[in-house]
Amino acid sequence: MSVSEPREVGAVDRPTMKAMDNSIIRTISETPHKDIFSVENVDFYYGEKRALKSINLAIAEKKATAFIGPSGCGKTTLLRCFNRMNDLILGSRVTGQIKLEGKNIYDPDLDVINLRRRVGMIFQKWNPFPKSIYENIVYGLRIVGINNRAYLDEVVEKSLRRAALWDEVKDNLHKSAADMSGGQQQRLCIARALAVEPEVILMDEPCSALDPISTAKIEELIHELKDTFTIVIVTHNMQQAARVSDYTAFFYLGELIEFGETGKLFTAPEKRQTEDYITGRFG
Amino acid sequence: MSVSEPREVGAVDRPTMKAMDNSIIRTISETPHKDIFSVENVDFYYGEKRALKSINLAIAEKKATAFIGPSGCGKTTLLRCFNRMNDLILGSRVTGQIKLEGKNIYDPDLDVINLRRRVGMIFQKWNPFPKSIYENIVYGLRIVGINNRAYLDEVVEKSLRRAALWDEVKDNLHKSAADMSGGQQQRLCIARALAVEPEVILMDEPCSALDPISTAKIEELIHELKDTFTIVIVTHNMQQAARVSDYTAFFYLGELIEFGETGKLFTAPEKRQTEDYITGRFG
Amino acid sequence: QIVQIDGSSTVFPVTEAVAEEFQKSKKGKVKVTVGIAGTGGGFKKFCRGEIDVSNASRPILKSEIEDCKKSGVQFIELPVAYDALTVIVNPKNDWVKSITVPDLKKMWEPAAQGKITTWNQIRPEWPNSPLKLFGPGADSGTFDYFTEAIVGKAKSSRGDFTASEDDNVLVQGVSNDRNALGYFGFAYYIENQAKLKAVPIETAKGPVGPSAKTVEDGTYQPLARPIFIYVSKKSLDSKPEVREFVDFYLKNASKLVKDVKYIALPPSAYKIAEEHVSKRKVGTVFGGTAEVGVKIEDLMKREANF
Amino acid sequence: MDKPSASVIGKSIASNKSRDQVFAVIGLLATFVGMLTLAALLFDLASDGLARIKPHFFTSFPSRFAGQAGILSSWVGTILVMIVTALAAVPIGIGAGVYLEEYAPKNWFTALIEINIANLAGVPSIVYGLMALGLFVYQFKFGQSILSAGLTLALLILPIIIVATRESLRAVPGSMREAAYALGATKWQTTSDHVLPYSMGGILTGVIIGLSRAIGETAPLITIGALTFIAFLPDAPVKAEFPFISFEWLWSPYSVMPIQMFNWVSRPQAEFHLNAAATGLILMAMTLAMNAVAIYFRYRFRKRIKW
Amino acid sequence: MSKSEVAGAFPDVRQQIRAHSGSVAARKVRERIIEAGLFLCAVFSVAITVGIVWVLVYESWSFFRNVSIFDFLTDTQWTVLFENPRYGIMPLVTGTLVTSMIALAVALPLGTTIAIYSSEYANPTVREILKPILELLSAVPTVVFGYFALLFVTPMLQSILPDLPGFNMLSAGIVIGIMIVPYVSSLSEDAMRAVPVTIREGSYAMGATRVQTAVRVLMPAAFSGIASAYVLGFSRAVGETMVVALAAGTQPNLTLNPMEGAATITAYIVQVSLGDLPHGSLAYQSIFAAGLTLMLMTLVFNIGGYFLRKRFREIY
Ligand SMILES: Nc1ncnc2c1ncn2[C@@H]1O[C@H](COP(=O)(O)OP(=O)(O)OP(=O)(O)O)[C@@H](O)[C@H]1O
Ligand SMILES: Nc1ncnc2c1ncn2[C@@H]1O[C@H](COP(=O)(O)OP(=O)(O)OP(=O)(O)O)[C@@H](O)[C@H]1O
Ligand SMILES: [Mg+2]
Ligand SMILES: [Mg+2]
Repeated sequence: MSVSEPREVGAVDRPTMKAMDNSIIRTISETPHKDIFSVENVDFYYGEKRALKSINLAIAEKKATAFIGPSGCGKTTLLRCFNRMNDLILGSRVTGQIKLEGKNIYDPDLDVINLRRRVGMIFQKWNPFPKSIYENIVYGLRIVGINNRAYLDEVVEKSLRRAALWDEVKDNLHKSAADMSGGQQQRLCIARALAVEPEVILMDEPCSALDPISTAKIEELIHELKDTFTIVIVTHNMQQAARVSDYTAFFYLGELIEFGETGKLFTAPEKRQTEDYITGRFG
Repeated sequence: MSVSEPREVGAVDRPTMKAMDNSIIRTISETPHKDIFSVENVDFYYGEKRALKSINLAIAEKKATAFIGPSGCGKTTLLRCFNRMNDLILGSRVTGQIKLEGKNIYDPDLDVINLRRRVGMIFQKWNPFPKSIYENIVYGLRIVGINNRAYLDEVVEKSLRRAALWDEVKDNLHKSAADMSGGQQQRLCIARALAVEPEVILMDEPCSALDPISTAKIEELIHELKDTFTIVIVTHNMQQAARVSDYTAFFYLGELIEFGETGKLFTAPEKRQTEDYITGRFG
Repeated sequence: QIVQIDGSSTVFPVTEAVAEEFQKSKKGKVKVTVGIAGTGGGFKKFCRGEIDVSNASRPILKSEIEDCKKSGVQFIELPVAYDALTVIVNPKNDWVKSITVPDLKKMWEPAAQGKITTWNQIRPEWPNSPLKLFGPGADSGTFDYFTEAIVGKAKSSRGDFTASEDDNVLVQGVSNDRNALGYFGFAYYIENQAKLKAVPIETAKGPVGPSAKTVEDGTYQPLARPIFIYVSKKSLDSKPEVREFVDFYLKNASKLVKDVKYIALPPSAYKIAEEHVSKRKVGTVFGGTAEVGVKIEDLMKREANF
Repeated sequence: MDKPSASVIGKSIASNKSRDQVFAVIGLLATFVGMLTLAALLFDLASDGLARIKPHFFTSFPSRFAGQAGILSSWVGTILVMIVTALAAVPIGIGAGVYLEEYAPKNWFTALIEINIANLAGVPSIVYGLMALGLFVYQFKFGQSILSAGLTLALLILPIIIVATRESLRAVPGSMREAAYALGATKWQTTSDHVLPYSMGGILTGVIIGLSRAIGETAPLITIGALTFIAFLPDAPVKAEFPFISFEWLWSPYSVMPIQMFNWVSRPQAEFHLNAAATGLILMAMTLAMNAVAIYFRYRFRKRIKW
Repeated sequence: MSKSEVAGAFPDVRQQIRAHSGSVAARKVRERIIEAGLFLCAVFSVAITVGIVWVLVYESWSFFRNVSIFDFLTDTQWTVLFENPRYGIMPLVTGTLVTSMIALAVALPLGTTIAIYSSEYANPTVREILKPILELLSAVPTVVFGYFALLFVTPMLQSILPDLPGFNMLSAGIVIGIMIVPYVSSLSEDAMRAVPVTIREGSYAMGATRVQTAVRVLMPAAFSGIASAYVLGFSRAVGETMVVALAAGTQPNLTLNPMEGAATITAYIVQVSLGDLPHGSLAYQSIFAAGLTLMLMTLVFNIGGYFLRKRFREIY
């Protein structure tokens, strides 16, 4: 398999993190950009199984960061740490710190609801509510008590347009989300996450069920969103990673192998494993 | 989005079906290849909604046929007709005929169990059973009364190897399938479908959650399988369609727009819509 | 204005009939409620002072008297009707013409358990067919009375008979089995005469079958027993409606008891009872233990001298 | 190890198929056994009791004459008692189920509670009566009232509702919870907006079965003082004068239909048995009516929710 | 879709949300209150347990001061109400076990079959009608069931088994079994239908038949719910009173032969508590000892059920 050349991304002067000595905690101050999240020495366990091994990285604000790596390497696991979604998994455990604007999100006094409102998520396996399309999208607003119909209508339309779904469903907003095709459901979930305009959006393979056109639109969306949102995206599509992200992290078997500015990582990876992976020589 | 050149597929002399006059039923005998499935004038309704409109096409035996088209165009719907999976959807209705080796599979006297054994399926939204990995794979064998442990072990290993999952799970065959990553679950579902060696395998975006390496392996697998199996694959990845399939069908809004030999369809599509779609100029 | 009554389900039909008529005569100004918590349950509530009247199918027992004493509840004991425990067999049973108390004892005493299993063990002329016994459950007053009367000691009975709480079930059992013998309240026999045959008890004066007449004249012995209501003195004193109800009860009992197929006491008995009420004669004539074979006559005498 | 031959598999499939067919017949038969029993029971009751079901049967109080006797006090009592029962058992049962399944930490203590609740379902109803007698009637001084009765039956069916609630909540896929949490929903919002609605079908089944059980109970109510003869009705819940609503009826003495029925069956006169049959028939009709709302909503929920 | 369309005059959702969100403290308080309310509901059910155990233990205590536990457990006769009382609980225990086992032997296969049938075979309309109708079975007053057993089932059985006595555990057990069918069928069916449809589809796509899908995929996936249905059914069977009292007789009988009559613990309890015995007597207290025994018996089963459920539960 060949991977096409990554498109040049805005050259940001940001030191590539080294994976091999990731026991050394790099401070955020090293970077000229503001980091919104910093992951410090994070280990994650599903029961006995250690799914993440001393991860250290930082997510830059209003940039897109891509997580890549072979299936099962821990991308989803790490992503779900950012909004503490993993709290829901019985028997799981996280050590180390993940700081959102300097504050450890695993602090007992941190308000996890607030965290999740600020950090939205699109799941790998799309999960619309068995409600109408409309209710799916406005849910995030309803729960804070916004019930103004006109306003909600506006948000629904805007969100669906952003997710490139509006034209397909505009006449059927009140039909059940379960009666949609896979790709439509996935876009609905994107729209649902966008509707509340979180500060950070975690996207776990948001385009896996999308056709090239929808994919292109979502990628375009990501570009636009970067003005106001921070994006973390897991993708298996190297071109996509290259196209949309400013930074890329490559994971392998639960370890962060390499992390750096996307252009650099794709053109001149420092690690042999990274190079092998992105060129498809791997495994 | 740019679509790379499709790889040359074995040039098969097969007339391209015309979408616009698909009210004319083409007979299978026109083609030099044996067709295993022939779809004749099929309409599909979800309640009132007509999701497929007079579809006519044929699936060649021991070839791979790809279904492409924008999200929501009816690919999954048609795919699910081949093994009558849509029977399970309440209020749905199919008209027209789908013939498996000349016999209409919607005939009341057709045995749907047998049909489904002959026509395996990998679902768009991966759906492992909440059982162990091992039990997931041997399920199709157990239900026909095969319980010989040694034989099952053999099948499990072989299927997992084919699905490029063996190395990752070989030590954990008895852990729950729910405790796997998305990509692993998807490959498990591939392995599960392969384990019973159906004659036709319907794959609904089998690689959507897979990294490039796994994807490459699955594509390789498809190539191998073509010696003995017929494959129908839905994919959003044009390169993939081009790489693995012998024939490609392009759908749009429930209609079959163009159907033909893959090389031709990708290089010289007859319809403007097709061309727009595969070159990403669409929408 | 409520008269609260609870207790035995055996007495219930009588009290219900009275309550019904009483309410009618009062045009609904006084309310009467009747429950069926069982004689034991009735006395429990009665002795806690929760109800005004307790229906009882047996005399109050020592422990219950104690309870009443503890909470200061004084009671007036009023026999209101007679019930004739009736020994019955299947109509197809053509060998039993009458039966003696010793015969019954032989069948029912504890020693019979597992040993007396055929009819001819009772009397050789009876057939060698299995003897199937039916009777009320061991928690019932009827059982206590029957055992006392026949075996000589309350609760002293063989255990291997078919027992049921519901006399209709016994009716079913006996009417379906040619070899069956059972006993239960008179009313159940009266209502099911087509399906059952009552067995006369042999006495000095020859065989006597159960009937209103034989009970009244005291010849049906020893299986006739009185049933009672117990009235709280405090309620009588403080609640005029209770007083009225009891008076009404005793005045109309004769007729109403017959309505519900129980056996009425002679009119004089109700007179004596009325006297007891007006004189507030508290206590029991039974001394807190069960007694059998108390003929109406004896009972009246006792009551009169009380 | 050789691959099983196609013919072996073919045979196996054929036998599976016939098993499938056979099961279709067995399933139908099983369903018929249930339905037939019900039909037999209904027919039996109807053949005895149908003739008794006349307007005056509903408007008369008990009487010593079977022909004049009616079930006025008991059907009113049954309705009022069931109102109390439903109002107490349904919210508490669902609440407890939600707490135990969604909120409580999963440890040995909750395990203990879980086992205990299932265990409560097996406690003979009369024991509830004995406990309620001490608790409601004497301790709380509710007396021998509709309130005591309703609460007693509520206790009795609580385990059924709790267990059904827990199991239905458990069946909601975790991904639904995750989706809600990820949008910043609180635990209660997630539960009330998603988990509960999606599991309502099963919860309502618990409610239906529980209430059906409660409506037919006799023994515990007799223990706590239900009456058999009562020729007046509880206070009306609505009044002509201010404040229009009255809760006096809660403290009223009462009878309920199963007790009336129980009493009539054990009477010697056959005519009373007919009354009992009629009462049984009406009781079942009432159960169906009482459950109709729940059945309707369950139907709606079950139809709507799919994932 | 143009860029302006996406980024255009979009109502400031973040601001709106912030404006509406209210204080975190208030929200937390609200959540706390709700949690506390729910907690109280749960505590309530625990309190009932405590209450019941207390009632049983307290009264049994006086009973066991007069009767040795050893006799209670080993004596083979229960003649508490007779002249020379013997206090061996075993006959009541066997009566309870036999009738409940027969009931389960009827209800579990029947109920499960109906559940599978209506979940996988019956068409949706039939299913939705069937369900409430069958549930009506649990609303039939138990007295009616009792007479049904005695007057209908027993004679019917007698025509097959001529030696069957009029009171027998077999017919009582069968009728209880039918009575608890809706517990098993309705709750199991709910559990099976709650399994996500994708999993069901997975099985059908493998060429599984409907029974196979139900038995091999749905039932394991819904195991927790089905096991709970069974446990509830069992508990109900064990706790049932009227049917056994009417149809199995009230005579304690140490036997495992279903063709004989026998008393169960519940039949004994109801009989005594509504009977003519003076309350507070030893015989009266014996019902609490019997009740406690029953509670411990079900406890053993329920603990078993709990661990089974825990062991076999499948998560999707
Ligand atoms: N269960 C259903 N009920 C009603 N309409 C449905 C249902 N499933 C799909 N549809 C509609 O049918 C059309 C075709 O759906 P289908 O799933 O076949 O699309 P698809 O080509 O597979 O799309 P995708 O690439 O997004 O998976 C869509 O418009 C969809 O909204
Ligand atoms: N719930 C779970 N319990 C136990 N192990 C889990 C669980 N979820 C994931 N794992 C394991 O943790 C590892 C990392 O999983 P994760 O889902 O993070 O992978 P991923 O990088 O997202 O892979 P994919 O690309 O396939 O989605 C995998 O080996 C997986 O088997
Ligand atoms: Mg993942
Ligand atoms: Mg699809």
